[in-house]
Amino acid sequence: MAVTKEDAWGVQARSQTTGSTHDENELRVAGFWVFLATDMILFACLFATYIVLRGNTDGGPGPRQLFDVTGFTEETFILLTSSFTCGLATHVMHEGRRRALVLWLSVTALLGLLFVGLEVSEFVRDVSVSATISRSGFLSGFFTLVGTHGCHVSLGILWMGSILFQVMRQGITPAIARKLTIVGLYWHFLDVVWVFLFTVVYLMGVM
Amino acid sequence: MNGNAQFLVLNPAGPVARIELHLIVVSIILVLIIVIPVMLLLAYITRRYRDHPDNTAPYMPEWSESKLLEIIWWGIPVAIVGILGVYTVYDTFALVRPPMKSASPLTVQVTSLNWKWLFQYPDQGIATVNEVDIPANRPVQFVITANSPMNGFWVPQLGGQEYAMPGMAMRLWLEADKPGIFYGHGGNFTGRGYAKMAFHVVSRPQRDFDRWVKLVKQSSPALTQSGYQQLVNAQSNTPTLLFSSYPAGSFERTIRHQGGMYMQRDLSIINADR
Amino acid sequence: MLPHYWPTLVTGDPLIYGADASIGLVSIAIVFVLTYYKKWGWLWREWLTTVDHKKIGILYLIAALLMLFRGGVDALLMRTQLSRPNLHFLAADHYDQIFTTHGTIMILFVAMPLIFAMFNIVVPLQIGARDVAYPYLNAISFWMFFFGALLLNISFVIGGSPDAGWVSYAPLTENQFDHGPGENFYIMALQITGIGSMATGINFIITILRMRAPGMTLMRMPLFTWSALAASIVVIYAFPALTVALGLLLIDRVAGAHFFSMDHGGNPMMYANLFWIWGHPEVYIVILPAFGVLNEVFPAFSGKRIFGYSTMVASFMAITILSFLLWAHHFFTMGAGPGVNAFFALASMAIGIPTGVKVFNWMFTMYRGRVRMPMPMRWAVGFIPNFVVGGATGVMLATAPGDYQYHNSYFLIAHFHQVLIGGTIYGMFAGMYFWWPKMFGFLLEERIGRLAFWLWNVGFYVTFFPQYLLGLMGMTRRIYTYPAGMGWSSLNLLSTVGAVIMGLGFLFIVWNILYSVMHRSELRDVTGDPWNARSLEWSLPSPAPHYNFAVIPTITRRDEWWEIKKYGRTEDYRPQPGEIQDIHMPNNSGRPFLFSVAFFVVGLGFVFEWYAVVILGFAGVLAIMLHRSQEVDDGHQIPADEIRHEEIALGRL
Amino acid sequence: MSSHAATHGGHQESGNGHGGGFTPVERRFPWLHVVGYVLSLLLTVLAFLAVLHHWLSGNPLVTVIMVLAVLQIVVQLFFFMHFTEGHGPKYHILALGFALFFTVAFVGGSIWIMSFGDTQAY
Ligand code: HEA
Ligand code: HEA
Ligand code: CUA
Ligand SMILES: [Cu+2]
Repeated sequence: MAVTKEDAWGVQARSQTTGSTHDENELRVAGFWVFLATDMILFACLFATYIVLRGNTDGGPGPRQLFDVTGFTEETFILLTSSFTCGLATHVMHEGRRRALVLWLSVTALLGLLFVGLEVSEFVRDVSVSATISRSGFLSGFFTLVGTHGCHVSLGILWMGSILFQVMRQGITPAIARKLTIVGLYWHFLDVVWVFLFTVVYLMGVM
Repeated sequence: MNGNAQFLVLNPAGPVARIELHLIVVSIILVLIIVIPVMLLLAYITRRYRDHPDNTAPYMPEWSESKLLEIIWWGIPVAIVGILGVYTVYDTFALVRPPMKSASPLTVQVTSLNWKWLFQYPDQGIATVNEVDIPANRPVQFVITANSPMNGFWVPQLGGQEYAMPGMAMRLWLEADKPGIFYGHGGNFTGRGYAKMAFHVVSRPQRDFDRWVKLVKQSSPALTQSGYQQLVNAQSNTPTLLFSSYPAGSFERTIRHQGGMYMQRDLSIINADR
Repeated sequence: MLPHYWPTLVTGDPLIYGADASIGLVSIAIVFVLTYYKKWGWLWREWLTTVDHKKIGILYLIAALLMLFRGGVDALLMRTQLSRPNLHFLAADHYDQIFTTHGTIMILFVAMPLIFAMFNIVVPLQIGARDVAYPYLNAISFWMFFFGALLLNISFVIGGSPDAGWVSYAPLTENQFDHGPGENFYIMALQITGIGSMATGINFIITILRMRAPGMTLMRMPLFTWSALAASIVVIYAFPALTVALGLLLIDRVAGAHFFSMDHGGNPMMYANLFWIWGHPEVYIVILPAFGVLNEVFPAFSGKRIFGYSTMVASFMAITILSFLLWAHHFFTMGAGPGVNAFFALASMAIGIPTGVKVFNWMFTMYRGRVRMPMPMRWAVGFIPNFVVGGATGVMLATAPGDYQYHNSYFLIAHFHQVLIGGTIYGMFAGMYFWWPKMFGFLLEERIGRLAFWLWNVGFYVTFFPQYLLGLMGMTRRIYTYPAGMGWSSLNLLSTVGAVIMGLGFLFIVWNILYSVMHRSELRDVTGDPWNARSLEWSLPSPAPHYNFAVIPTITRRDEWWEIKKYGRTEDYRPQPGEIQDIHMPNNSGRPFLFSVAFFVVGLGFVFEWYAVVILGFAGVLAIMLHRSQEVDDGHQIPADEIRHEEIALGRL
Repeated sequence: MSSHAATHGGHQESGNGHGGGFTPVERRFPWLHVVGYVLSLLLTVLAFLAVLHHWLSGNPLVTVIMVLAVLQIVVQLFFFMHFTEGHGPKYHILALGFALFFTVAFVGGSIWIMSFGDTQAY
């Protein structure tokens, strides 16, 4: 069955490739972007709820009484810086510098930990003045919105820890490069969410 | 509620329900303009183009585009939706205003309780349960809330429903333009006793209504604060009850307590009624 | 320590004992059969650990049909109770539980798995891929769905079912009014399935965008695949809203927060708002794939191209986007103001325009074609009048002031059954009959199928047309009984009769399947293309080999396979021995199953508020994730020789 | 700051997920990241100052700090997440675009609905 190369049906020209042409790593990163889109909607709904409930303090403490400007300023700069060091980690990863990678990744995770620590201490302080999640609609919205972000950050720290472990054991393999790229996207995304948190929750709370 | 009035929605007894019925009829006609031709066309096509050997109908397996046809079936629905949209928007805005401007309206405060309806007449000072009496030919401003899960206040022959929500004061304008007894029911599920949350609207000429108010004031018991609490807490259905008075401010307090204090609009509606 | 609602675990209700006993008996029977025939290993290797999209699709289909039975039994119980006024067949509590589980199961555990079944079975084959983008994640999706469904289904026997409607509106579902475990079951079951659905959405978006065979541009893609893309897009942007709505409700219930409570600054209306941000798109999630099936069935059985391919694509995308902008039409009566109502009313009507385009395009696909009427086409043609009337009543509901009169009445019930059954279920049945040979290698028998179709169709109209009238008579939904003298009795009886006819129809479908399984040798599909259809999956043998395509084809136009046949090139289209190379396939894994079991444990923990169990479950989840992350799994290669042998055995080389 | 490729050698490959086929690139100073970091700090400081020093108030202030927040997204996306780079079709831009649109629709819509016609005088 002679088929010419120009055959419109492409019978001859058909691809010799198998299913794995689509680079597995590339696919995963693409999927992760889509996941980030869903996470964005999740936060959108939490933001909507917070905004709707913001004024409903039921006679309890409101944003002005509760929010501590130095506290959230520190949290903000720490997280912005960690986003930067995370970027540096990806950068040195591309240069194949394993030790620098371990360094920057650790710095990022530590900054993350510091952030979570500050947030936890903020929550503890709130609760100690009986501003608990069950005090009012406003506080339910506040703790859940900020707490969900905090949980995301904590998960990111665990995740980075796991990758750090793998880098130390296996070096920079393509799979690990992919995992780093993904966790980097996640981390920057959380930074974006935080920017909106401090704008909508904190800044608008104290303005 | 005699035999011929069984299609309650189709037998309006007031201007609001009539506006709604008008829109319903308009919408039925407009969608039928599409639905009927679609049905006929479907029957025709599946018959005419059946696959049997001696079918002489044209067979054009590659024919799959026609600008003209596509313009037609984007165009006709656009036109229909356009027309229906104009009616809809017009009526949506019309129904938030009182149905009749001249007569001074009566205000009735409605509270959904588990599982009965409490009606309070701020100007008359009386209260009723599961029956609400109104004067015919006079707009009635129902101000609706709930001291229970979210419900709906629905009197099909007078007009469509409005939710009864905790912490909200919702305004619903209705009017009966003839005397009669109209069926009403909760419009949104509130739990075990919901099925039996029916009530009646009794519409009478103004003079009879005034006489009825007087009668209730003279011969019915008062609804005390503890009686009110009992009604709220009972978690049961109740027969029709009439009260010569009710604890002042109970309606406003309920709303405020449940979140009305955060709604500018609720506060203004409540205050306007005072 | 016993939970505070311990008494509800041992209710004395005969219905519950009956359900207990039958579930117990069925489980024992299954265990016995598996053990007797030594099938445990087979079950684990072939099904519980599979990552093959075709098998996962079949699992979804089986689960959906079982759940349709469960939801249908609920429906028949409700219809029995409503057949006469003042009946005492079911008490109010039971009726409330039953309509809640009916609605929840039908939407989330019937309609959703049906569409996911079709995605899985069809999409990779249609676009010339070996599997989905993330086969492992795909298995997780299925098992999350499965254990979510299981969680909801066991609620009836342990602890009591949810009883606040499939929408589960606050504050009725707050502890203040409803503190049993029922609502927790609802929340956790939906959260767990929701995670699976979101993963499926991501999976198919990437599969469709990135895994197409060379040459298959977006505008050459079969329309079912387009519908899967559209529905997946709706899934990923809609489901997070459900996650949030249910998550906050759970926090209210277990942590005493005040999101949707009546006091302390909660706002119950916000629950309705969040729920419908998901809930409205959800109904389009389940209808879009049904449109997609019809887009394959009509051209195949009319022997003609689909009419207006590009407008079909445009209308899919228009519906996708518009579906997010109408959610408030579910609460016109909440009084959010005339501006809000007018906007959402107009948007709701507008969605009828792109939908109408589809209907007309289908009809003009048949026009000047040659219409054959085997089972798939029968369901597809039955779809049109049914869905058009359902859609038209939808447009009537969308006129906000009209809706003040229809809202929560039986008029609404009739509307949505018409679009859900006449739309989604009919569409999915069409798909099931259509692709059955591709799944199993044999066709479903026609005669019984036709009977089943007519029973459904007649039963459908007899059940639901009276309900439009009941709505106009003022009958509200979710009432377990009604007084005589409202004029509702005879129409309700008629509706019940219709439901029984539909039930018979369902039994005939079951019989149809069993009969066809028993007579599968006569019904065998040897050609791989029993319908003379158009897209790529029909170029493969039935059932498709586990690697799908021995050689990935290159696509040059729409309806590739049809054109190949038209020009008599089918021989050339078969794989040539020299072209066959090793094929890389993903490995099976037991982890998705175990992962979902761990989530099930989390769910149970939350249901009964046993936090030790919750922590245990999460620990399991985390452990499995860590285990996975340390694994270097590159899948396995199928050697070219093995593939050559297999293709020879299939008669293709 | 010219193009990313100029400052980062081959490494834009990874931004959009071409993590595979890993080969180290030559060392460069991470200009892009430093600039991104400085910009993000700047935007944050501006927002803080605008609020804490009461440069504006009410709606204008809200508008300004929201605009600053949106600029922050842009910084993160382009300087850190390498949003527009990489081979292949850029479906992720579409995905995020939709997410942004629906975010605005859901938040805006919810606020509108939940204000219950507060501003509607009737
Ligand atoms: C598969 C599911 C599905 C589908 C496809 C639809 C489709 C539509 N639905 Fe439906 N709907 C539900 C499932 C569905 N619905 C459910 C489950 C509920 C209730 C939930 C609950 O409360 O429990 C509901 C409730 C519901 C309501 C709320 C009513 C209320 O609670 O009071 C409204 C109001 O606008 C509505 C409108 C519409 C519209 C306008 C469409 C449109 O998409 C229809 C478009 C189709 C057509 C119009 C037909 C074909 C078109 C033509 C032939 C051409 C042009 C025609 C015209 C211009 C008229 N639906
Ligand atoms: C895809 C979705 C779907 C499907 C397929 C159905 C199918 C059916 N539904 Fe359902 N329904 C909903 C979705 C669906 N429903 C939703 C979302 C609600 C709202 C819930 C709520 O208010 O929260 C609802 C509510 C609802 C009500 C309103 C209840 C109320 O408000 O009080 C009614 C009443 O008639 C009803 C009837 C039916 C009937 C008769 C069928 C028939 O099609 C069923 C056909 C029957 C079978 C398939 C069963 C076959 C089984 C047998 C024959 C076995 C017999 C054996 C024994 C009895 C042991 N449904
Ligand atoms: Cu560019 Cu890092
Ligand atoms: Cu809807």
